[in-house]
Parts: sequence; C-alpha cells; structure tokens
Amino acid sequence: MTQMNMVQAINSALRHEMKRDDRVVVLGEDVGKVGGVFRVTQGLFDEFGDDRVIDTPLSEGGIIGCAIGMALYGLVPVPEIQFSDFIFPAYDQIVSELAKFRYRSGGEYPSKLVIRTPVGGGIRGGHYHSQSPESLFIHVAGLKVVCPSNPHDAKGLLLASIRDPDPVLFFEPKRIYRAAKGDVPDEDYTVPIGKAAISREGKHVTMIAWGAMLYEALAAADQAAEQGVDCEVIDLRTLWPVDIDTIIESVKKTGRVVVVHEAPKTCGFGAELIALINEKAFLHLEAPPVRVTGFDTPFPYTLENEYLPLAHRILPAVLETARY
Amino acid sequence: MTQMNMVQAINSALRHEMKRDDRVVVLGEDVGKVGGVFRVTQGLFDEFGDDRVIDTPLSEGGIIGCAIGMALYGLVPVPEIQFSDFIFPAYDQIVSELAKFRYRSGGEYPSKLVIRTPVGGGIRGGHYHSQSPESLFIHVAGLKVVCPSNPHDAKGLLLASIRDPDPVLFFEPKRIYRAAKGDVPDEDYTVPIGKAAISREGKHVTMIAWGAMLYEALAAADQAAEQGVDCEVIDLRTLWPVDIDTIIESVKKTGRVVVVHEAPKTCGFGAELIALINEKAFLHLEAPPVRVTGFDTPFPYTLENEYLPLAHRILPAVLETARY
Amino acid sequence: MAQPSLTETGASAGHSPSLDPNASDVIRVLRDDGTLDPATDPKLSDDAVVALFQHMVFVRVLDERLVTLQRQGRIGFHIGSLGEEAAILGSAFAMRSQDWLFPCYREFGAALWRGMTLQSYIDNMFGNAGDPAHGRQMPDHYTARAAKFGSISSPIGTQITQGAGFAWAAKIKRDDLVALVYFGEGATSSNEFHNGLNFAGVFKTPNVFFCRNNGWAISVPVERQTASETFAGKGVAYGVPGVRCDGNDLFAVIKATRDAVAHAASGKGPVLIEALTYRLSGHSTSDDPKAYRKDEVVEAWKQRDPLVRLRKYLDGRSLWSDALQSELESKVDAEIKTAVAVAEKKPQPSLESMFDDVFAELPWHLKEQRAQLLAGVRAKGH
Amino acid sequence: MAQPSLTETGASAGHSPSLDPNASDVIRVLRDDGTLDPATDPKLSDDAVVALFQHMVFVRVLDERLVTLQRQGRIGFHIGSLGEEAAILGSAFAMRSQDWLFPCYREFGAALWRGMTLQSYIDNMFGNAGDPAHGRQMPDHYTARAAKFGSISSPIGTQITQGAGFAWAAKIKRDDLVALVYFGEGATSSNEFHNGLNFAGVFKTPNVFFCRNNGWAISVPVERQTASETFAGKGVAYGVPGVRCDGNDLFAVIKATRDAVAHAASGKGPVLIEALTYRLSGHSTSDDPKAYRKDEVVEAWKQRDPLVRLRKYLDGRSLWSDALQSELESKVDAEIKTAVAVAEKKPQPSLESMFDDVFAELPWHLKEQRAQLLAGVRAKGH
Ligand SMILES: Cc1ncc(C[n+]2csc(CCOP(=O)(O)OP(=O)(O)O)c2C)c(N)n1
Ligand SMILES: Cc1ncc(C[n+]2csc(CCOP(=O)(O)OP(=O)(O)O)c2C)c(N)n1
Ligand SMILES: [Mg+2]
Ligand SMILES: [Mg+2]
Repeated sequence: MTQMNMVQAINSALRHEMKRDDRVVVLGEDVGKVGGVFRVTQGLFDEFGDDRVIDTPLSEGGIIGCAIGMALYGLVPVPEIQFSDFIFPAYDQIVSELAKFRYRSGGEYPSKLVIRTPVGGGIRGGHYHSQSPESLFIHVAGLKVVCPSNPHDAKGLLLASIRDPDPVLFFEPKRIYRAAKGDVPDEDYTVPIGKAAISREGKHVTMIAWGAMLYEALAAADQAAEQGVDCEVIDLRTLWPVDIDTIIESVKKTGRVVVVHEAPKTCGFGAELIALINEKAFLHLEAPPVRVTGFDTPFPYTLENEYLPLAHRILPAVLETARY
Repeated sequence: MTQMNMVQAINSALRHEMKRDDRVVVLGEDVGKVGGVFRVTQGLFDEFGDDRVIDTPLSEGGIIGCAIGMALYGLVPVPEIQFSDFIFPAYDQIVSELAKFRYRSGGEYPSKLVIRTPVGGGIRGGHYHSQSPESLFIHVAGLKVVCPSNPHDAKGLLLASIRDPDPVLFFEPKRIYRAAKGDVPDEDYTVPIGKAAISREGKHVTMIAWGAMLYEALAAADQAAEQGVDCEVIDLRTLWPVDIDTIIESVKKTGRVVVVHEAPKTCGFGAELIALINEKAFLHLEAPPVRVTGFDTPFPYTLENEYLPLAHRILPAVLETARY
Repeated sequence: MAQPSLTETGASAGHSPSLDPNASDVIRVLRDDGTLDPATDPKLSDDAVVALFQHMVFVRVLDERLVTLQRQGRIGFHIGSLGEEAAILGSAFAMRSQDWLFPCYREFGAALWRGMTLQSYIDNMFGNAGDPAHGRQMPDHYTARAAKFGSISSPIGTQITQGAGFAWAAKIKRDDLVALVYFGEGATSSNEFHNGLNFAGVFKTPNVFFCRNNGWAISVPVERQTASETFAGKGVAYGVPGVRCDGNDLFAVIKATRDAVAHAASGKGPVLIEALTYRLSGHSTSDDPKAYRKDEVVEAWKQRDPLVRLRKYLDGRSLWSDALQSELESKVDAEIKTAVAVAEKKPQPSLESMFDDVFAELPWHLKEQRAQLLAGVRAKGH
Repeated sequence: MAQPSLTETGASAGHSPSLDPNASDVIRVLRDDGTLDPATDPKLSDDAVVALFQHMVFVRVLDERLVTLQRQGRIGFHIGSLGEEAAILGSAFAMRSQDWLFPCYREFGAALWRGMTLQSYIDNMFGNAGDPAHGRQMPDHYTARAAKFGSISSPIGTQITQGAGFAWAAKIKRDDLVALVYFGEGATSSNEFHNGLNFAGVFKTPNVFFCRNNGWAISVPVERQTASETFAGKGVAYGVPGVRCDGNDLFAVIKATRDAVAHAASGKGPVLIEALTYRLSGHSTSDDPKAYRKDEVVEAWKQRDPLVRLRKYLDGRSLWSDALQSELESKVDAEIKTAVAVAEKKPQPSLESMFDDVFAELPWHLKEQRAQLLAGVRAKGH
C-alpha cells in the first residue's frame, strides 16, 4: 500500500501495465518528455522510451485514428486526449470506427484501446477545459465508459480497462487529480468494469454520482443527515454498461432518487438513469427522480462554482425529494 | 396549394427563401450541378448560380467551418451534410464553435446557420447511411434541433429555421423523402419552432414520435384502437427546445407514455423525455413510461426492419402500457 | 486520342489538378502500340501478366453482373471499379505476402486477388448469414482479414489514418511489413488524409498511400477538390515523396507500387502514389453521371480502358487469344452464377446475431434487448 | 550569434522543418547592424515605426504584468506573446482598415492595436461584469468585434476554417476585404488547417494565413509536428503560395503581410505566411519549459528579441532614447495599474447572466434553470 493521489495512481497503473505487457503504448500531445500537462505520464518516457511513450503532432483525430490502426495490428494503445473538451476532432474516428469495428467486421477486427482524458470543471478552465461529454459516448453502441473517483479505483479501473477486450473511454476527473488521496495497493489488482460502489449506505434517498461530484454528493449527504435524511450514495465508477442491479436494489429500498452530474442536464446521463429506474422500479418510486446537474449553457469561467452541482445545490434537492 | 413530397417541399422552401433573402447560400457535397444525392437542391444551381449553390470539396469539417465564417460575415448559410452519419468530421466545429459562438462572445458574434441533413433508416443503408444522431446535438447547449414528418411542416419548419436567430440542425427523415406526400401552401408561411403537433387525439396513452417513425406510431395507434386502446400521438416536430407544455398536458390526461425513436435507446432523446415527464407529471403517471427505439447496436443492414421501432414493435408496448 | 477531352470536366475554370496521364512526370510503361518502355518495365513473367489479365477480366465481368443483379432488385447496391482495374490489381500485385491493404470501397478485385473467396464476397453482397460481416453492413462493405485486407467502412478517408497507425505499429515491433492504403482523390480533402499523411511523415511509417485519382468524387470534379497542381504533390506538405503513374497501365502501376514498397520497407518512410485513372461508370448503382459529365470525355477514357490496353500487349506477345478470352468469360460467368445461386439460398442472419460483437461479451442491456426482440412477432417467422 | 543553437530543439533526429531565419528563402529587412535592406524595405514613415515600437513596448510590459498578476493569484491564467511581438504587430499593422483578423490566442497586441480598449482586455483577464464576454471564458479569450477582431476559443485551429469562410463570404458579396488568420505552427497539424487552406485554395478566397512558427506547441518541437521542409511549403498542397519571413523583424513581417494582402485583395487568392519566431516564455502561465528545452537555445533567441532589434534601428536613426523609453514604460505601467485597479473593483457577472446568449431568447428550460439558481443559497450573496 502506498498513499497516492489520482495522478500518481494512474501513473502507477500505466507503469505497471507497460512493464507487464509490451503491447501497451502511450501516445498523445505532450505525454512524452514533459509527462503530460497534468504530469500523469511523468517518467514513462524515460523508462519505456520514445517507441512506447510518444509525443504526437497536434491532432486528436490523428492520435485516435493511428491508435485504432495500432490496435488492429495488435498493440494496446492508451492514447491521451489532453482535455476531454478536445476529443471532438477525433469524434468521427471514435463513433464511426472504434465503436463499430468489431461489429461491422463480424468479429474479425476488434479494435481495442483505452482513451484516457481529463474531464470536468473546477480548475477555472472555462468553456473548453471543463466539459463532461460522457453521454456523447454512452449513446454510441460499442463503447465502455469509466470514471473513477479515488486513487484506488483509478488504478484498478485503469488496469481493468486496459485488459478489457472492448474500447474504453477513461475519464479522469481533473478537479480531484491531486485532491483525492488514498491508499493504493502496490500489487496487481483490478476493479471490475460494470460494478458500482456504495460509498455511503442509507435508507431514505438514493444518490447517484461519479468522479469529482461524488464528494459533493457525500457532503450533501452529511448535511442531509443532520436534518434526519439518510442518503445512500452510489459511486457508479463505470458509467456504461452501468451497474443496474446496484441502482435498482437501492431504489427499491429508498424509493427516492437524486442523480448528480456536471454535464448539462438535457440528454445527460442522468436522463438515462431516470428512464432506466422508471423501467425497472416504477412502482417503488415515491417521489419524482431528480437531477442536479450542470446547466444547459456552455461551461462558464467566473461562475463555475455556481454552474457545478455542488453540495449547496444538491442538498435542497435531496431534502425536497425526501419530503416529497 | 400544391401536392408535394418531402423532397419537393424542402426544395421549394429553399428556393423561396433564396429568392426572398440574398444572404441565403447553399453549400455541400454534390448539392450543385447534380442537385444533391437525394435531389433536394435540384434546380437551385441553375437558378441562383455557383456563388449561392456551391459544390464543395469532400470535407464536412470544411463545409461547416466555412459556413460558420460565412455566417459571421452576415450570410445565412444552409449547408447540407450528405448523410447525418457523415456529420461527425464537423462535430467539433458544431459543438465547440457554432453552439457556443453567441455565448462566448457575449452576443457579439452570433453564428446563425441551418444544417440540413438526411436522417434515419429504412433505405437499406446499413451502419453509415441510417443513423439518427439527434441526441448528440440536443445535449449540446446552444443548438436547436428540428425534424419534420410531412411536406407541409418540412417547408414551414425550414423557413422558420432559416429565419430563426439561432443555429438549427434540420434533420430530414429520408425514409419518407418521397413517401410522405401532402398539400403544401405556395405562399410564405412558417411552422413555429418549439411547437409540437397532435397528430391523433386520444385519452389512454400518449405516444411521442417524430420524423419517419410518426407513421409507425400512428399505425400502432390504429391497431391499438381495434383493441380498445385510444392513443394520443404527438409529433414533436421540434426536438429541442421541446414543446414541453403539449407533452405534459397530454400525459396529465393519459398517465401513460410511449416514446418512439430510431436512435439507439441508451442516452437517446427518449430518456430525456421520460426524465422531464417524471419531473413535471410524476403524480399523473399510471404506468412506467416506455421507450420503443433502435437497439444499442450499430445500425444493421439486412435486419433493418427488425432494428427499427416499427408498428409491430410499438403495438405490444402500447398495449402493455395501457394495461399496466 | 483527343488529349484535351481526357482532362476536361466541364466544371468551373481556373487552375485545376491535371488528369493527363501523358504529363511528363507520370510514370508510364505500356505504350499505345502495346509494347513496353524498357526504361520503366517492371519485368514481369508472362505467367504473372496473364494471371493478372485473367483476374482483371474476372473483376470486370463480376462488376457487370453485380450491376445487373442490382437492377434486378436482387442486391441492394454495388460500387464498382470499371476502368480502375489496372490501378487496383497492379497495386495489389506489387505487395509482398506479408504486406497489408487498407481499402476504400472499390477494391474488391484486390481482396479477391489476395485470397478473399468469391463466395464470401457474394454473400456480403446479399447480406446473408454466410457474409463474414453477418449482413450488418451494406454490400461492398465486406471483411477479409485472412487476405490481410482491412474492414471496409463508408466514412471517407478513415482508413488512411488507421493504415498509418497500423504500419507505425509494425515499425515499433520491428516487423518487416508495409501497409498500402487505398483512397480516392476526393478523400484527399478529408481530415483523415491530413492526419494520416502527417503522422506517417513524422514517424516515417512503412506505408504506401495509393490515391486512385479517377477524376470524380460522385459529381464533384478534381478542380473542386483542390487547387493543388497534382494530388501526388500534396506529399510535400508532409515530407512524403509523391509519384504519379498512369493508372490505366498495369505495368506502370506495378512499377510505381513496387518502388514505393521497397522505399517504405527499407525504413525510408511512406510514399504517396497518385494513379491517374477514370471512373467509367457512375459513382455507384445509385448514381446517374449523365447529370454532371459529358459523354465525350467518358468515351475518350474508354479508349484507354486498362483491359483493352493490356490485351493489346498480350496479343502483341501472342499470350492471349479470342478463344481463351471467351473460355475465360464463360468460366468466370459460371463461377459467379454458382456463387450467386448459393448466396440466394442462404438464410438471413439470425435475429440473435444482431446483438453479437457490439462488445466481446453481451452486457445486461443487450441481453434484455435481444430477449425483447426474440419475444416479438417477427421472431416467430425466424 | 551561434546559428545552430537557434534551430536545435533537442528532440529526435532526422529531417526537421527549419527554424533558421537566415535561410535563403526567408524575407528579411532589418539587418544585424540596425539598418534596413533597401531591396525589401516596406518604407514606413518614422512616425509609424515609432508608434509600432511604442505599442510593442506596451505589449511587452503588459505581458510581464499579467504574469505577475497570475503569480500573485489575482488572475487565473495568461498566455503571452513574449518574443513574438514583431510578428503580431507587424501583421496587424499591414492590414487595411476594412480588413479583419481571426485570432489564435496570443494576439492581444493586435487587438489592442486595432482598437480594443485596455480596460476591456483587462476586464476579460479578470472575468468580471465589464468583460464583453461576461466572464464566460478564460482570460485571454476576449471578444472585440469593433476592432474587426474575431472571438477567441481554445480549440486549436478552428478559426482557420472560419476565417476562410468569412473571406469567401466577402468575395461572394464582392466586398473589398481581406481576412488574416493567426495560428501557431502546431495548428498546421489540425483538421482545420487542412480544411481552411483547401477551401481557400479552391475558392480563391481573400485570405492571409499567418502562421507564427514559434518553434513549440507546448512541449512539442516543430520536427514532431511535421516532416515538411517548411510550414510555408504546406501551401503547395492547396495551390496556395507560401512565403517565409523573419518573424522577429518588424519590417520583414510588414513587407510579407502587405504583399500578401495586395495579392489576396486583387482576387488572386490566399497566401500562407510563415513567420519564423520563437516563444521566449513558457506556453502559458501553466507551463514550465525547463522540463523540455535547453536554456542556451532560448538565450540565442533572446539575442534576436524583436524589441531589441527594432530599438537598434531607432537608435541608429536617432528616433528613440533611453529617456523616452523610461517615460513610456512608466506611462504604460500606470495605465495598466489603473486598468487593473478598475477591473478588480468591478463585480462578477450576475448569476442571471449565465443563461443569456445561449440562444437569442431564453427558452423555457433555461428560464426554469435560471429560476432554480436564483432561488438557491448562492443567489442571496449576489
Ligand atoms: C465523410 C463522408 N462524407 C461523405 C460521404 C459520401 N460519399 C461517398 S463516396 C463519396 C465520393 C468519394 O470520392 P473519391 O474519394 O474520389 O473516391 P471515388 O468514389 O472516386 O473512388 C462521397 C462524397 C462519405 N461516404 N463519407
Ligand atoms: C484541439 C486542441 N487540442 C489541444 C489543445 C491544447 N493546446 C493548447 S495550445 C497547444 C499548442 C499549440 O501550439 P501552436 O499551434 O504552435 O501555437 P502556440 O501556442 O505555439 O502559439 C495545445 C496542444 C487545444 N487547445 N485544442
Ligand atoms: Mg474519385
Ligand atoms: Mg507554436
């Protein structure tokens, strides 16, 4: 066990897997010599060399398109997109190609890779260094989507993602890159894809969150507890395929749901969760499921703490739901 | 009044508006001389010339990026994307630029244009000539999204879209390009953006559909009626901002909801509609809202009629909901 | 042969990339009189030339039969290679057995040459249960991994970047392998051409980028695609050497491709080849080119039909005869008829199969959706 | 001045685009001895040169103050133009009043030259209610329409295609107008460079594409960006003439840009300019370049500081003095201090303002969301 922050945990997962499996290569803008703008790949260039830790030209489409080709060859690329806001020049390669390769070739050409990319707000990044585009990938059949909330899960989920046979979008909540700390096993382990964690048990309201907003949900849960409302907080960890059993079991117990996410509300992943809960636990619902999310505006700079669904916005929603 | 199909109605709207407003220009792959692969722009090249009906190089990113620049200059571009499956090379320009221009510039730089693009399945197009990517645009703050189901609305909505101050994604359901026929006024008129139509009144179940699937919903409603279930069918026409009042009013009456769309289920627009209905009419719901949609797979070629949410798949959902 | 009509497209005036295969920088071997220019002759064995000619005839006949099948409503679509057979077959022939091809969508001739079975191709045209792609994609979007031939998709150009990454991976692994990527001249306008060529240039990947300049991107002529002098010249922007060859001259295509493979395989990095050819048919069975181009130009190009030109060479060398030709045509015809008959008897892919291969294993939501479909009315028919 | 160190980046070997401003194809005017080459001299009035020098000093001082403010935690971020002032100011100066600029993110000097007020810029740096962008974007992402200066966004290169479309629209409208687009050499790898240049070439738009080749894209050196000989040479792929100029030589930049504007304005189509310069500072206040580049190279480039070189010219012509310099610096410093003080006193944008301008009018869902926020605990503080 070593005490690590998220950046260190992800770095240690990459180092571990690159040692274990020489098919793994890292590529992206500034990932080499300088170790990434968030220093997540620091030291890998020196350890594994220019063939496996590759600074690329400034083109996300080139990075992902080439990574797909590398994967077809049999490598396991782990490209980094510097900010998830900059993933869109690669969107065509991801949705038209990566997601459909295995299917369209009848299984002849699985294209397996893991796209790592920092996600979310809270670092004063404004429009283009703060967005949370997860639902734009969850909607696309063929992709798995992961978002860890702590160093332990970050390492275990990244190892699981690299070993998973399917393409994975691995979103790293940059707001807690250094703030979230915890003990991380030194040995090999994985956190299974598709399994949520119950971060806090409770019986009155089910809160669903992930990534950086998990801590806001937990903070709101603490405050709600003071007012006698006992929240269960689920950390999804894998967004898709989501751990529906854990969600439904909780909702059957509480009958009340609050989903928290940073992405804009409309057509965000919260909508899907609510639709699924309707499908599978309708008769257990005692209050309308509620979303506390980013607003349907571009991500603002100065007012980012008003835009984000922080505890102060979650709490009233929880109380209202509990008292519905 | 002239009897027209969808292709003719859209063509006539373009011709009408290009005559009325010389800022309107059409650009895209094959839109000029040959009049578009679906012949929607036929005759415009001869009438308005190469400066206003422009065959472009093969690059959707170039088309939309340039169209945004043209709009900043004061033109009103109506670019065509040959199939909505091919919009993704332009996705970055749409979500990072077009959608955010007015906002990020404090209103100094509104970038107004209308992207026309054929959408949906039913023409034996397989993976890449059949998709329905609307929710990938609805999630992005700053875009309006429209999808007509008949020639009258197609013309009226396109005229409204071109005159609207905001960027509009105008999805044309290609399955009914020629099959949907109807009377179209010759004179100037608009169908307002943001207003749904009630295509069939009923009291037992609210069905929500748009585009080509409207006809499947109506067919299922007819069949349901034979079994004593009286459906109200809403044709959304504008997907975003959606006509929430019409929906909620209907749901308050029926208490039962079936949403139909071609796009994959997960994180499709159906999820958003159900989440909104939960928010606004929870206590009126007498059965879990149901989605009948494309499956969460790439769009298949041979089995497209099994993939599409046709009447035979809608009917059982309606009956089950009605009898819940 | 009227030269101007070979290059005229009828589109807007102004500078335009040349389509003239007689331009001075264009590699040519096969002369109008049917003899070879010894300076550039790739020196093929007679057996090889005959085999290639036979395959070109096979591809030509297949193309024609598929158009007929489409007109008869028996298949939904075909996108052919009429007039581009020398470019496609010559380049495929020049590759070594360990090399890979990343296709656009017109190169079924190359896939068949490299070992894809006719039956598998025809099964794809019918989208039946025998199709290796399980009827999931349109006709001509087959998959043929055993032939070291990539998976076809519709979005223009995506294979260019992927092909660059594939070759780059081989280089990282120190494997002796070249990846050739096919694309049309229209695709040079895509993001992918830019990304693929740029990454290939920077990382000196063992690639041959093979541009079939057939004059048209559906209805859009070359001068609407670029103001560049030539398509090969675009390599300059990426430090990638560009060469042009007469794409209707089998020998010239082989010469250019062989040299490029040697260059790439020796670690010197990628080469961009522009093969000057012409799309004699419509873009696909969905297209009617009369709306946008002149018959005369098409006629002029028909004079340069790669099969006719190669036949002249064979005749000059007494390697072929009318008798052999009609024997071949009937044989090929019979093979195709059989494959079509077999394909038409195969069932559709199963309803269940719609859910396979989205992921390696079926997740809960697809299990649910599959169960739903299988419980529906249509499942009973299956 | 040690030439090799100007071009060395310390990255992988192999061919790389030249950074050498003394290469034979590079337009130069200002000689090392402070005199001008009469063959290329754009012949500016003394007043103009002095005004430009003063503005360059202003920009330099402003840059330094903003870095300090960021270090003090008073602003969140700054991305500066240290060392690139001649490239930015010279190009802006060469534009006619009707012309437009499409910025990357380092060209605040150009915006201020064209009339953006210092206060408006500083308000953007603080993201306060006075910021024309209403504090919605990061610092250095201002908007200045009145200065005919586009709206800044972070995604690399998007302005290139937009600038092409803008100029194309002007051409369609038969307006006499040129649009200059700024971008770094890193941006030449983006989809946007390819699309913007290709469309501009085909439609002969009145554009000047101005590439600030400052050697680095964050930590990535030019030879990792492309294997092209030069960045200007990339124009070949699009039929767009490319020229290179010494980007640290104000006169050379003006000469190159003026000629390009004349070319574009006369209907001959776009020009691609590569200005050879160097990013003396880190990429932004978030970056520490010590991790990836050598001090010696930076030092060598400091010898070519555009302000120092221009000062030498002014001194030679007795147009400037140390007294004038210190007077100017204090004046500029005071202006900046005032603007900062004013900016710090302005309130944050209102909570309500978060919902404006998403659409021209507020739709129902944003009305709801606004009401929710305004009913929340934070609204009370506002
Ligand atoms: C991204 C994308 N945009 C548009 C299309 C529609 N489309 C199919 S083929 C084609 C023209 C391709 O021309 P070219 O690259 O020259 O190849 P050719 O068909 O001539 O072989 C177009 C525009 C597509 N398939 N993908
Ligand atoms: C699409 C995109 N990818 C990545 C980034 C992150 N990024 C910001 S600036 C930069 C380097 C740009 O280099 P260059 O174009 O040379 O401009 P310079 O900063 O040198 O002026 C990168 C990679 C971005 N802003 N947008
Ligand atoms: Mg072509
Ligand atoms: Mg740079």
